[in-house]
Amino acid sequence: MIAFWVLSVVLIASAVWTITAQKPVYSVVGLLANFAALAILYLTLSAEFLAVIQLIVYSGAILVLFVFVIALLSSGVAPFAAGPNRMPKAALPAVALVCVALGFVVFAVTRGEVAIPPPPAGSTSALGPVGTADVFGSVGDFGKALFTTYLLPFEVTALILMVAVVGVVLLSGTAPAKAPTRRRAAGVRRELREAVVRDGEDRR
Amino acid sequence: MTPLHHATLGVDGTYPLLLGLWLLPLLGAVLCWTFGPQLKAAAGWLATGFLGCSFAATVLSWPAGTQLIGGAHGAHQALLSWLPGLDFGLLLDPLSLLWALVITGVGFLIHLYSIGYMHGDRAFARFFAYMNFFVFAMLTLVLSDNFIGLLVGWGLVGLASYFLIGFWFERPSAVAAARKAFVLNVVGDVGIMAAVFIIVAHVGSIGFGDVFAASPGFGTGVLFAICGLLFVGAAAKSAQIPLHTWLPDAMEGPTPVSALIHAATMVTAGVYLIARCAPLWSASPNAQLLVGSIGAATALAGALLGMVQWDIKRILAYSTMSQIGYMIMGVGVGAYDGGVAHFLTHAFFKAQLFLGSGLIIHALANEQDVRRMGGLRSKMPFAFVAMATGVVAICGVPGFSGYFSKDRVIYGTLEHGHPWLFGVAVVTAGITAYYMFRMLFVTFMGEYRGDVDHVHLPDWTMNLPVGILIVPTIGIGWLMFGGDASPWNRFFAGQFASGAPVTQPAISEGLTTWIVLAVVAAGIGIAYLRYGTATASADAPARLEREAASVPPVLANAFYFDAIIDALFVRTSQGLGRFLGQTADPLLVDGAVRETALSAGWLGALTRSFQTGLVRAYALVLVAGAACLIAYYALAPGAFR
Amino acid sequence: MIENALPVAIGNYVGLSAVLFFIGLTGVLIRRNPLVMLMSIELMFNAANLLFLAFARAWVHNAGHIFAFLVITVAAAEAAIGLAIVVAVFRDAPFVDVDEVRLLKG
Amino acid sequence: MNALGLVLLPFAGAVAIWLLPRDNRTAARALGTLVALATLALTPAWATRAFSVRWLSRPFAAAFHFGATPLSYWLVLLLAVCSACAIFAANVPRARDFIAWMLVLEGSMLGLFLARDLLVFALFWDLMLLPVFFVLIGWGRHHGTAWRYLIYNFSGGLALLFATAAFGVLDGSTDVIGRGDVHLIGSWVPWIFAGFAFAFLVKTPVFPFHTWMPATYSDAPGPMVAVVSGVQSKAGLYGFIAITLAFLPDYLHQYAGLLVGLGALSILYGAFVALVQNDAKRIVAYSSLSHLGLIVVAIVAFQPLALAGAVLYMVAHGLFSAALFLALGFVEEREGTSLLSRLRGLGRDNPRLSGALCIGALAALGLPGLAGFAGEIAILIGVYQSGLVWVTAIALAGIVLASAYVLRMFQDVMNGPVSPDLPVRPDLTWREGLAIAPLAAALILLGVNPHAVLTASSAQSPPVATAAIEPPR
Repeated sequence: MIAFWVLSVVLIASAVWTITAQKPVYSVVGLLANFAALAILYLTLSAEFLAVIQLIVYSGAILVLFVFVIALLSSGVAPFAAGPNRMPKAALPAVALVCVALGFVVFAVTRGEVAIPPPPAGSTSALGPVGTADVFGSVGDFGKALFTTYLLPFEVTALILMVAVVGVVLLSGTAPAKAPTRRRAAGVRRELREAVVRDGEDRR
Repeated sequence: MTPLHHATLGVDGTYPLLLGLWLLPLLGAVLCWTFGPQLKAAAGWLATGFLGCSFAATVLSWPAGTQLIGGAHGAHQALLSWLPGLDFGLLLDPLSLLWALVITGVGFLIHLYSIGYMHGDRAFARFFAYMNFFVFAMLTLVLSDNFIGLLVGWGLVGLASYFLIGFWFERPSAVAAARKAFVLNVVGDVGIMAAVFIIVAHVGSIGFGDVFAASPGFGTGVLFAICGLLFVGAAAKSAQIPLHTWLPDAMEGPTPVSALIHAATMVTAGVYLIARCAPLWSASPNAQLLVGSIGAATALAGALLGMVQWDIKRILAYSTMSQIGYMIMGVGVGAYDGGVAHFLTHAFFKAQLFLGSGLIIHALANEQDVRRMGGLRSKMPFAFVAMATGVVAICGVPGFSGYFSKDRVIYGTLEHGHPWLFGVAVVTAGITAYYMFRMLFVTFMGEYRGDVDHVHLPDWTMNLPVGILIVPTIGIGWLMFGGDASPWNRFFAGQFASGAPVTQPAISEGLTTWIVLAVVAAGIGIAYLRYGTATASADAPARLEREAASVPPVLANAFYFDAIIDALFVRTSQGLGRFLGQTADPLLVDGAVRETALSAGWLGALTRSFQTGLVRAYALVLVAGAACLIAYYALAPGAFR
Repeated sequence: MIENALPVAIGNYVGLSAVLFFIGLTGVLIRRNPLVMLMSIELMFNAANLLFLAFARAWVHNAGHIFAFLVITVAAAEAAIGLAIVVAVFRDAPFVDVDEVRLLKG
Repeated sequence: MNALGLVLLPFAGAVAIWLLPRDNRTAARALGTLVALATLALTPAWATRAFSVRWLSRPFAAAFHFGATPLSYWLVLLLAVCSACAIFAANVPRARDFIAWMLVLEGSMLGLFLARDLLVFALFWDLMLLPVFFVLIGWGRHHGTAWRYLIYNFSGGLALLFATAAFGVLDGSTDVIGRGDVHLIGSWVPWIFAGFAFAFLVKTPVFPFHTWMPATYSDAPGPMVAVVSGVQSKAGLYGFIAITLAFLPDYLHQYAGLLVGLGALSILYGAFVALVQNDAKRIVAYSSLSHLGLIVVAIVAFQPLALAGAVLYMVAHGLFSAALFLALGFVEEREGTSLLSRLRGLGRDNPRLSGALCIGALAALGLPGLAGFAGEIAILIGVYQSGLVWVTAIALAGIVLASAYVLRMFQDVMNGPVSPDLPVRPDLTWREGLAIAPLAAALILLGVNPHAVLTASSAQSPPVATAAIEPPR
C-alpha cells in the first residue's frame, strides 16, 4: 500500500517532468524513470512477466530509439528550435475545457466505489508469490494463455510489427524527403522575387 | 367522338375537276419555286397557264357545284382523315363556286398583268411561285368542307400574303409591314382555332354539315362565343376594326399583289366565313349586332381615313377596308346575298382600280403620291378610262356594278332591323363618292405635277386584263337586277335558306335608293368643287400642300389605332420580355440555381477552414470528441451506480 | 499464497491511470516537439496498461496481461513508425516543430 | 439482329471513326453518315425485335431489355433522322472527333428510348449527357456552359437513379417499361414520383429548371444542338408518358395542377423572353421552352387526343427545331455570328439558305399545313375538352407571340438591306441542302397527314397511354 503511494508520486512527478522538460533528452530521462516506476508497480500487481517486458521493450528498445533520433536530429544545423506557436488562440479555452471535463471524470471515478464487473470466463493460474513458477502473471501462465487462447491476436501482432518494419524501411530508407515547410516555401518565394527584381534591373 | 355518319353539305362523290382546279396552282407554285432560275421569264407564263387551266376547271365544275340532289347542294369530295375524328374534304357549292370563280378568274387576269408589271425583277419566278401558292391557299380556304381545312387555308393565305407584302424584302418598311400583317392575321387564326375547340367540344366534328346540323342545340352563350371567335378571325383577315392596321401597310407589296390579295380575294375571306356560317349567325342576334356594328364602324372609319390619304394605293387600301366593312355589315346583319354580291362586284372594280393604279405607278417609275401626279388623262387615256369606270362603280352610280350590290347591303340593314347601321352606311356611301372622285380628279385632271419626263406606257399583258375587267366592272351588277327572279337570287336560292326573317322596313327600297343616290351625288359634287374645277386645278400644288398640312391629327394618325396597339400589346410584351429575359431569368431563376451551387462551395470553404494542417489542432478536435463522449456517459443517468 | 485482495482499492488505480493519461494528453496538446509528443503518447499507452493490469489482478485473470502485451507491441510499432516519420520530415529542417509541417492544410 | 444491335451500331461506328486518321474529315463524315443512315434503315426491322438478358436478381430484378414500344418507335425514328441529317451537315473543326461524339450521342439515346428496363433507362440517361458535355468542352465557347449542362442534368439523373432504385425495391423489378400491370404502394411512392418528375422537368426543360438550356443551345455547334434540342429534350417528355403516366398515374393526377401551371408558365415565359433575345439560337432555345411547356400540359391533361397530339408535337418539334438549328448553324458557319444585331439581309444572296430557315421557322410558329400545327391543334382540342380553358387561352397567346418572335428572328437574319459588314458567302451547298431536305419533307408530310403517326402511336400502346388517362379513382 505504501509502495503504491510512493510509486504514484514518482510516476506523476516523472510524467510531469517528461512533458515539461526543455530538452528532449531530459524528457527521455523522465520517461525512463516513469517506466521503471511502472515496472515496479506491475510487480506489486503480480504481473512479473510484463514488468520485465516493460523494462526490456520500453526502456531497452523504444527509449533507446528516441535517444538515437534525438542524436540524429541534433547533429543537424541547429539545436532544437521552434517557430511561432501556430495553434489558434481559440484552442486555449478548448484545452482548458477539455481539462476540466476530464478532471471531473477522474474526480467522479476516484471518489465513488468503482464496481468491478464479474471476471470473464477462461482459465488462469492461481495467485502466488512473485517469482514462483506457474502462478498468476508468471512466464508460464502468460505463455500458455498467449499461445493457446490468444494465438490469433498474437499472430496479428506479428503482422503489425512486420508492417511497421516495412514502413520504417520505406520511410527512412529512401532518398531524403523534402519537407515543404512554410518557412522554406517563403524563402523560395523571396529568392524568386529577388531574382525577378534583379532581372528587371538588369534589363533596365 | 366520331359521329356515326357525317352530315355533308354537298353530294358525295369523286370530282377530278375539283381536285384539279384545287391542286393545279400548287403544282405551278412548286414548279416555279423549284425551277425558278431555269425558267426565268417563262415562269410567269407557266404560272398564268396553270391558273388559266384552274379557271377552266372551275368553270367546267359549274354543274357539279350547283347540282341539287336530295337536299344536298353542290359537290363534296372526301380527302383524308386528318386526325382521329377530324376528316378533310372539299366542298363546292354555290358559295364556294362563286369564290373559286373569282379567285381563279380575277387571279388569272392579275397573273397576266403581273407578267408585264414584274418584268425585269430579279425574283420574277419567286413572285409567280408565291402568287400561285396564294391561289392554292385561297382555294383551300374556300373549298374546305370543315373548319380546320378552312383554318389551314386561312393560315396559308396569311403566309402568301406575308411573302408578297415582304416581296421586296430589302426594304425595311416592306419587312415591317409583312411582319405586322402576319402577326395580326395570326391573332385571327387563333380566334378561329378557339372557335374550333368549342365546336369540337360540343359537336365532336369539324365538318360544316355536322356543325350546322348540331347548331340548333347550342346555347345562346356557346353560339355567341363561337360566332365571336370566328369573327376575330374574320376581322383580322378582312381588316375590320381594330385588327385593320396591317392593310394600309400591306401596300408595300407589288401592286398586282394588292389587287389580288388585298382587294379582290383574301381580304374578303372574312365575308366568306360569315356567309359560310350563315346558320350560326342567323341563330345569334347578338353576334349579328356585334358584327354588323363593327362592319359599319369599319366602313365609316375606312372612308374617313380615305379622305386624307395621298398615296394612291393607300387611298385604295382604305377604300377596300371601307367596302369590306359594307360586306361584313351585310353578311353580319343577315343580308348574306347582299354582302356576297358586294364581294363579287368589289372583286372586279377594286381589282380594276388597283390594276389601273398599277398602270400609273408603272408608268411614273413607282411614283405613288397623287400630289405628284395630275393631268394624266391626256397622257394615259386608257388608264383614265379604267380608273374612271372603277371609281364610278365603287361609288354606286346607277347602272354600274357597285350600285346593285351596295344597294342590296344598305337596304338589307333596314330589312333586318338595324336603322342605325343604315344611317352609317348611307353616310359612308357619300364619303366614298367624295374621296374616290377626289382621287380621280387629283390624279387625272389639271396639270402634271411630277418630274417624270417620259411616261412609260405598259405593254399588252398589262392592258389586256384591265380591259377585260372593265366589262364586269360595269356589267356584273345586272345579274342582281330583278329581285327574286334575278339570276343572282336563283343561284343562291338554296344557299341562304336559313337566313334571318326579313321584316318590312318603314321606307321602301325605292326610297332608300334615292336617298343613297342623293348622298352620293353630294359627295361627288363636293369632290368636283374642291378638286375638279378649273380654279381648283390652277393652284393645285400649293393647295394640296396646304390641305396636307391641315389634316386633323386624329385622321392623320388613323384614329391612333397603331399607337394604341403598340402601347397596349407590343411595348408591353417587349417590356415584359426584357424584364424576364434580362432581369428575372439571370437574377431570379438562374440566381436561385447559382446560389445553390455557390452554397455548396461556401460549405466547402467553411469545412476547409477546419483543415488547418496543424497536427495538434487535429489532436485537440479528437480529444474534444472523446471528451464529449466521456461526458455523455458520465452525465447520462445511471452511468455510475 | 498471497491474498486475493489488491494492495489498494481499485479506484486508486483508476485515478492514477487517469492522471497519467491526462498528463500524456496535455503533453501531446501543448508540446510542439514531435519527439516529446511521441513520448507523451507512450505515457498514455502506459496509463492504459496500468489499468489493464490492475483489473487483471483484481479478477485474477490474465486476459489483461495479454492486452497489455499487445499494447506494448503496438506501442513499439507506433514508436518505430512515428520516429521514422519524424526523421523523414525533419531531417533537413532547420526547425523541429510540428507546427511547421502543414501538408494537410486544406 | 435485334434492338441491342441497333443500340450498339452507332457505338461501333464511333469506335471505327476514332480509328481513322485525325484529319480525314471527308472519310469521317462519310462513315458517320453511313452508320447513321444504316441505323435509320435498320430501325423498322430491328427496333421492335426485343432483346433481353437477365442482369440483376438482387435487390431487385433487372434486365438488359431493349425493344421499341409504339411510342418510342417514333422517337427512335426521329432520332435516326435527326442524327443522320446532323452528321451529314457537320462541318466543324476537328470533324472526326465531333462526328464520333455525335454517334456516341445517337447510340446512348437509342439505348435510352429502346430500354425496357428502368435501370438501363437511367444508365443511358446519364450516358447521353457525356457526349454533349465533351462537345461543349471541345467545341463550345465557354467551359462554364458545359459544366452547367452536366451538373444540372446529372442532378436530375441522380434523382432518376434514386427513384429507379426505390422503384425496383418496391416493385421487385425494374423491367417494366411498356408493361401495364405495375402498381406501386408504399410511403416512398411520392418520393419516387418526385425523383422522376424532377429529372424529367430538368431535361425537358420546364420553367424554372431551364436555365442550362439557352447557354447550351447557343454555345454548342449547330448539328449537335439540332440533336440535343430535337431529340434529347424529348427524353424527359418520353419519361413522363412512358414512366410517370404509366406507373404513377395517381400522383400525376394529384400534381397535375402544379405541372399544368409550370407548363403554362413555360409557354408564356419562353415566348416573352424569346421576343427580345438578340441571339437567334437563344430565340429558338426559349421558343423550345414555350413549345415543350405545351407538351407537358398536354400530357397532364389526361385526354386521349391531347396525348396523341403530344406525341405528334414531340416529333414535330424535334423536326423543326433540328431544321432551325441546322440552318442557324449554317448561318453561323458563314458569318461567324448568330446575333441579330449583326446579321442582316442574307436572303438576297442566299435564297436557298433563306428557304431552309424559313421552313423551320414556319413550322415553329405553327403554320397550318406543317407538322407543328397538327400537333398544336390536337393538343389544344384535347386540353380544351379536358376543361383547362385558361391554359388553352394561354397557349393561343403563345401562338401569337410565337409568330412575332419567330418572324423577328427570320426577318432580322434574312431580310432587310444587305449588310456591307458581312462577308458574302456562297449559298447552301448541295450537301447542306440535302441535310435539311428530309426534315422539311417530314414536316410537310406530318402536317398534311398526321393521322398516320397518331394511329400508330396511340392505338397500339394501351399499357403506356390509354390505361393511364382514365380519371382518378
